[in-house]
Amino acid sequence: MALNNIIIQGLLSSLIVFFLTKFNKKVGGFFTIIFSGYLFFSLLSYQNSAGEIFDLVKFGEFDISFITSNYAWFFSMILSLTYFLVSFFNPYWMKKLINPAAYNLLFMLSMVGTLGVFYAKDFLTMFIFFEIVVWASLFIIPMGKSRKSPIIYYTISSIGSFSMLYAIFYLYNSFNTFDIETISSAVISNPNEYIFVFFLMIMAGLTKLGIFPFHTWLPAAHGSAPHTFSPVLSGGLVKVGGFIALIVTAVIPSFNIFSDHLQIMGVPFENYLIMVLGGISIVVGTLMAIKQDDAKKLIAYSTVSNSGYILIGIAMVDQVGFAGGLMHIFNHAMASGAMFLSFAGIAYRTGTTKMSELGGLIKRMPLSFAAYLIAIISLAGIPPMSGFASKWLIFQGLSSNGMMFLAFAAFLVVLVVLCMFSGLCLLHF
Amino acid sequence: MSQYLYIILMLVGIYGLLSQKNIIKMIISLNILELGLNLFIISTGYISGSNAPIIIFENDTNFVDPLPQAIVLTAIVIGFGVTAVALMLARNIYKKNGTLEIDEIRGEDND
Amino acid sequence: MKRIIAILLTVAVGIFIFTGLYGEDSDFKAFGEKNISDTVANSYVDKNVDADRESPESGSANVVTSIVVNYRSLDTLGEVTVLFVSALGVALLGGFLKEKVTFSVKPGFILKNGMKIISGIILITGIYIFIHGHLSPGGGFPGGAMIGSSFLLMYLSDEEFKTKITAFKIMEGTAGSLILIIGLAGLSIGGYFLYNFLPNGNVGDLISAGIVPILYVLVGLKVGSEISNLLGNFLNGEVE
Amino acid sequence: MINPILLVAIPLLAAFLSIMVKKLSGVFLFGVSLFTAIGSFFIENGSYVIGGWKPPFGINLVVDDYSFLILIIVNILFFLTLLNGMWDLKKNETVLLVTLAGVNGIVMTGDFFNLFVFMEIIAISAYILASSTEKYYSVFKYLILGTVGSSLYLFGIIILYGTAGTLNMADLASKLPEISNSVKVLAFTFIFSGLAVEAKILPFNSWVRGIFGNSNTLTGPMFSTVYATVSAAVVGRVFGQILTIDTNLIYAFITLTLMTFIFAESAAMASKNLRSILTFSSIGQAGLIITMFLLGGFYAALIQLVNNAFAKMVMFSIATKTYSSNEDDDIDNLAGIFRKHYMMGLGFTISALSLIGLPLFFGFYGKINILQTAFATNMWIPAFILIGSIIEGIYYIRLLVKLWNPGKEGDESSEEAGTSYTILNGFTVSIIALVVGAVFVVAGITPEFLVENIEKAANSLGDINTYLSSVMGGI
Repeated sequence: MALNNIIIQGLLSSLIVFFLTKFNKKVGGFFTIIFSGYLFFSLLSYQNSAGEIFDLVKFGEFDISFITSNYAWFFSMILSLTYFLVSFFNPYWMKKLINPAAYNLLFMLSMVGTLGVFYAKDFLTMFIFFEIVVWASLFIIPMGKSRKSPIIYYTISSIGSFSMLYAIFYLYNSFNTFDIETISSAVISNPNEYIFVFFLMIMAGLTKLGIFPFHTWLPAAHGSAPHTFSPVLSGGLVKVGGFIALIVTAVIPSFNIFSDHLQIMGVPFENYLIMVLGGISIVVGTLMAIKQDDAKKLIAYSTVSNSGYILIGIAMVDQVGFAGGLMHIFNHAMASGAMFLSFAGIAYRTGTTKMSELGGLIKRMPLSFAAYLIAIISLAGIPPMSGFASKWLIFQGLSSNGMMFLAFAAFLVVLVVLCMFSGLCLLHF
Repeated sequence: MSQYLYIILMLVGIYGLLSQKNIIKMIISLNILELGLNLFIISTGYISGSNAPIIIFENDTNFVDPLPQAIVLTAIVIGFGVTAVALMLARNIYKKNGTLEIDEIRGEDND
Repeated sequence: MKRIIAILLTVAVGIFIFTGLYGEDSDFKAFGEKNISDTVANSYVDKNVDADRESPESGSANVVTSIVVNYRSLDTLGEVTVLFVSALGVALLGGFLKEKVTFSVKPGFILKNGMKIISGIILITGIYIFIHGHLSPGGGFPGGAMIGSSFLLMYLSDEEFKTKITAFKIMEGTAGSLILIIGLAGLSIGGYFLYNFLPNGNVGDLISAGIVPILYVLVGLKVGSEISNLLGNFLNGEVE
Repeated sequence: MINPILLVAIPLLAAFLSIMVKKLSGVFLFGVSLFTAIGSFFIENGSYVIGGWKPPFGINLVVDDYSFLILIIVNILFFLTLLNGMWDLKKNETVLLVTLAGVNGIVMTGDFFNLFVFMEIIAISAYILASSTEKYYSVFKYLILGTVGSSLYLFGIIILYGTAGTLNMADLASKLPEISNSVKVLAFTFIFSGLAVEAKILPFNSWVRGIFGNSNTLTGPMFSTVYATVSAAVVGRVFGQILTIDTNLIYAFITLTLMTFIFAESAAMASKNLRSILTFSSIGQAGLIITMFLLGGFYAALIQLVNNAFAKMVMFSIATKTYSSNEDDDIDNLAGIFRKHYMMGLGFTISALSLIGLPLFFGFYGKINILQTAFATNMWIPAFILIGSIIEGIYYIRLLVKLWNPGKEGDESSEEAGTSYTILNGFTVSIIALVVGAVFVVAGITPEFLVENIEKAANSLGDINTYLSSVMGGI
């Protein structure tokens, strides 16, 4: 199935599902499952195809086109898997929502939007689909508990996306193209101009990932979003930020562009600065998570700390750490998705996600508690789980470059997560 | 010469608008501004040593520039129309707020 | 405090104007030294704007009237609309007041009887002025203002005097529509809106200059009825 | 192929006739407005002369691609405004006919003084329309500022006449190089300040809050779309094409317009009721459009002009309709009103998102071009524009989230927690909202069909010599 037909079908299906849910709620819910499944399996075929170009539509004098690549395939796999698994919750959750038709429409739009971001050939297409993801997810959050959190979410993410827009047009003004390949080759020639663009572009990644200075929206938005959309928000949409960070640091070879700049422990100072931010957000995320009473806010803060891990992995230029970072993206997507979904189940039955009111749950809902337990262990990085593998790789990368401070910060956090986990268990017995 | 006077007249009108508090005084200073402007327009058309543009003898065409006079004719009547509407507004303001001092008129922006 | 800012601002604007206009490198024509040949008005005066028109192009002795009604006739149309809208506005705004205006000073004997004599004379001179608009100075607007002032005298002299307002409305409406109908006739006959399709005759006598006198009479009637209607609305305060 | 002068003459004739037959004036109004809306499609480009006198001596109406586009937009907007404001006509039919004539005249006129006369016609009829909401002091402030503005404008063109000896736009454009610099700076500043009052630029827009803020279903859409489009189009014509100004004067004007954009957006952030938010947003958008015209980015300016006009048409008609049915437009009391009026809510949301410039909507295409033009001049202007549009995005999203989701801050948004208000007789408004919403979405994805005649208009505004040859060489 050609990529652009998939995107077009996605956009049309979001309209279809809107009218379908208007007609009958259950049928709309099932349609989302079917379509996200179809999307997941049709994307499987793009595993090793790289460089195939599909153009969607001519937008004025620019054209919107896609290009397949293996890192884009990897990210789109994670995203469509998360959407597919989460959409199983949709049919049961329809009657609880105030506006199910709009929910399904925006759900599908954000799914298609993320695909557009990953497979974008030029920065303009990436920005268009990035903004579609932003405003699609924006109108779902107020269907949950709070009316203020979508505004904080939009403010911070628009600061990020508009600085990216500024950078894109700055590049367009100097290189007269939006295309990522030509820009990455053209930028090598004048590195110090690229510093300015690098920091502006990575801003979009940082705001979406919820890194330290921009993390305030994450607990507010994930905590108060409708229960079935929080897993998509924290599992999926945070990874879009990761993807942009990847584009800026790895696809456009930031290491050899900044190779002659000031080196701190063998890493250019720009990347090091990003890693320090990642480290801080790990510590901040975990410390804030401890004192949370609402479970969803607790998981949201753990997302902040884990996206800190991801950022360190991606920004690190060492081969091992980079692999660890990418793997952690997958682990975190699955783990936080599982945690949020288990709490969605709990909220479906009991109506509340406050841990203080959930004492002794293990007897009544053993299965969801088991899933929650496994997810916690994997996130904490305990040996048998995959979380351990990715964290260990990141530690290898960090320690091999001699960045002991960051390694220590990451290790400290593992201890804190352990005691968080023990606190949770006490509650449940 | 007299053109300086007309510009000063306009400046008096502008000063009046900026400083006056009473609505009627503001309308008067608006008229002073327009008076100064109209006189200035006429003065741009003046050519020393020529007379009014009415053709009495066929060949004598040593006239003043007639175009500013045509423009002033229109500008005066526009000033008249605006002042008529302004005075009617002032009357309605007085009827509604009981005062013509703009400080005492309580703010009515989308109350 | 507000006054000081106002003074400063006015002085600043004044200096800005004076240096701009009368500075050394400004070529704004000084008062009186301008010669007419380098302005557009030169061909208005010599009446040779359009070669293929027959000899006395605009035919009217008063060059200003030829500009106002013939060369730049859209300005006058706009002008008449401005007055029409402000008269209408005063009528609409007047609706807010609902009560009749009473004079604090009752009209005295001299005013009452003097009015009977003078207002007739003012009316006649007003009509004379806008009929001879294309010959003597003045024209539609000054003539109309005079008619208005004669009616003002009538209003001031006694309070019960109230002309039938609709009379002015109908005169105003017909005069305005006639102006436009003549304009559209010019469009159909000569191909241009407000085209002077009547013969010009020779400069100086009463029946000359094509549609110019007709238009100016209609303008005078319209302006006269509008101003008196306007004053009527000011005094009586209720909408017709 | 009708003669464009009919677009001015027919409404005037209808106005003069309608004061005699009061009962028929409503029929006159809708008939003539429909005539001009359809007639404006059938005008041919060219320079049409009044009274048969060649341009530098007589007055001419210029219809090139630019004024052709503006005419179509303005007449369609006028007809839509009449449809929305039917209930609030309040005996203003004749004044509206005169406004229609003035609006058509000011777009087409090729003479500076004629532009002043038409500007005055529009201004006076605006004072009368605005006073139908009986907020006389705000109308008085508008009148004072409007008259001062037009007097300064007249002073500017008289200075130019004093030096160049002509009032015709084309003639003056060709004579501009000979005029000395100090006179040019003086005249252009006064002309710009004269036009800035109606175009709502910073030092002269203190009247906008009072007039737009208290507008009813007729004056709200009328001022925010028809008047806004016309005033921006006039600035585009005068400062975009005819009076080419040197760079340091442009930068002076641009600081004014950009400050207008930023201050207006931040003021909108702070305001709490629906109409004043839209008021400040209109001022901000006007500042942005005028900046684009001054920078020479006509294509971006025109797209933003069209986008702003139709988006404001939908938003202001809904806002004033809610005010007229509930006498209160405070956002907190209106929370969740779109749950009751789904179609209106949809149209409002799409217009708001398109105004912010989010993808999948027409506004995004405008924003791309705005950034391209801004980057061509220098690095700071795009930064200001982006900051302004972030602020604009924030208060629009806050507005939309509150109007869609009833319910207090803490608890789930549920059905019955909504507002008690409803919007009465909003059928035409929801139809217009849906049509405009559909156009925005379709144009957002493939903007070709809407944009290529905007492109022709921008090009015709760009090159002055076709304008000169069509006017000077004209009949």
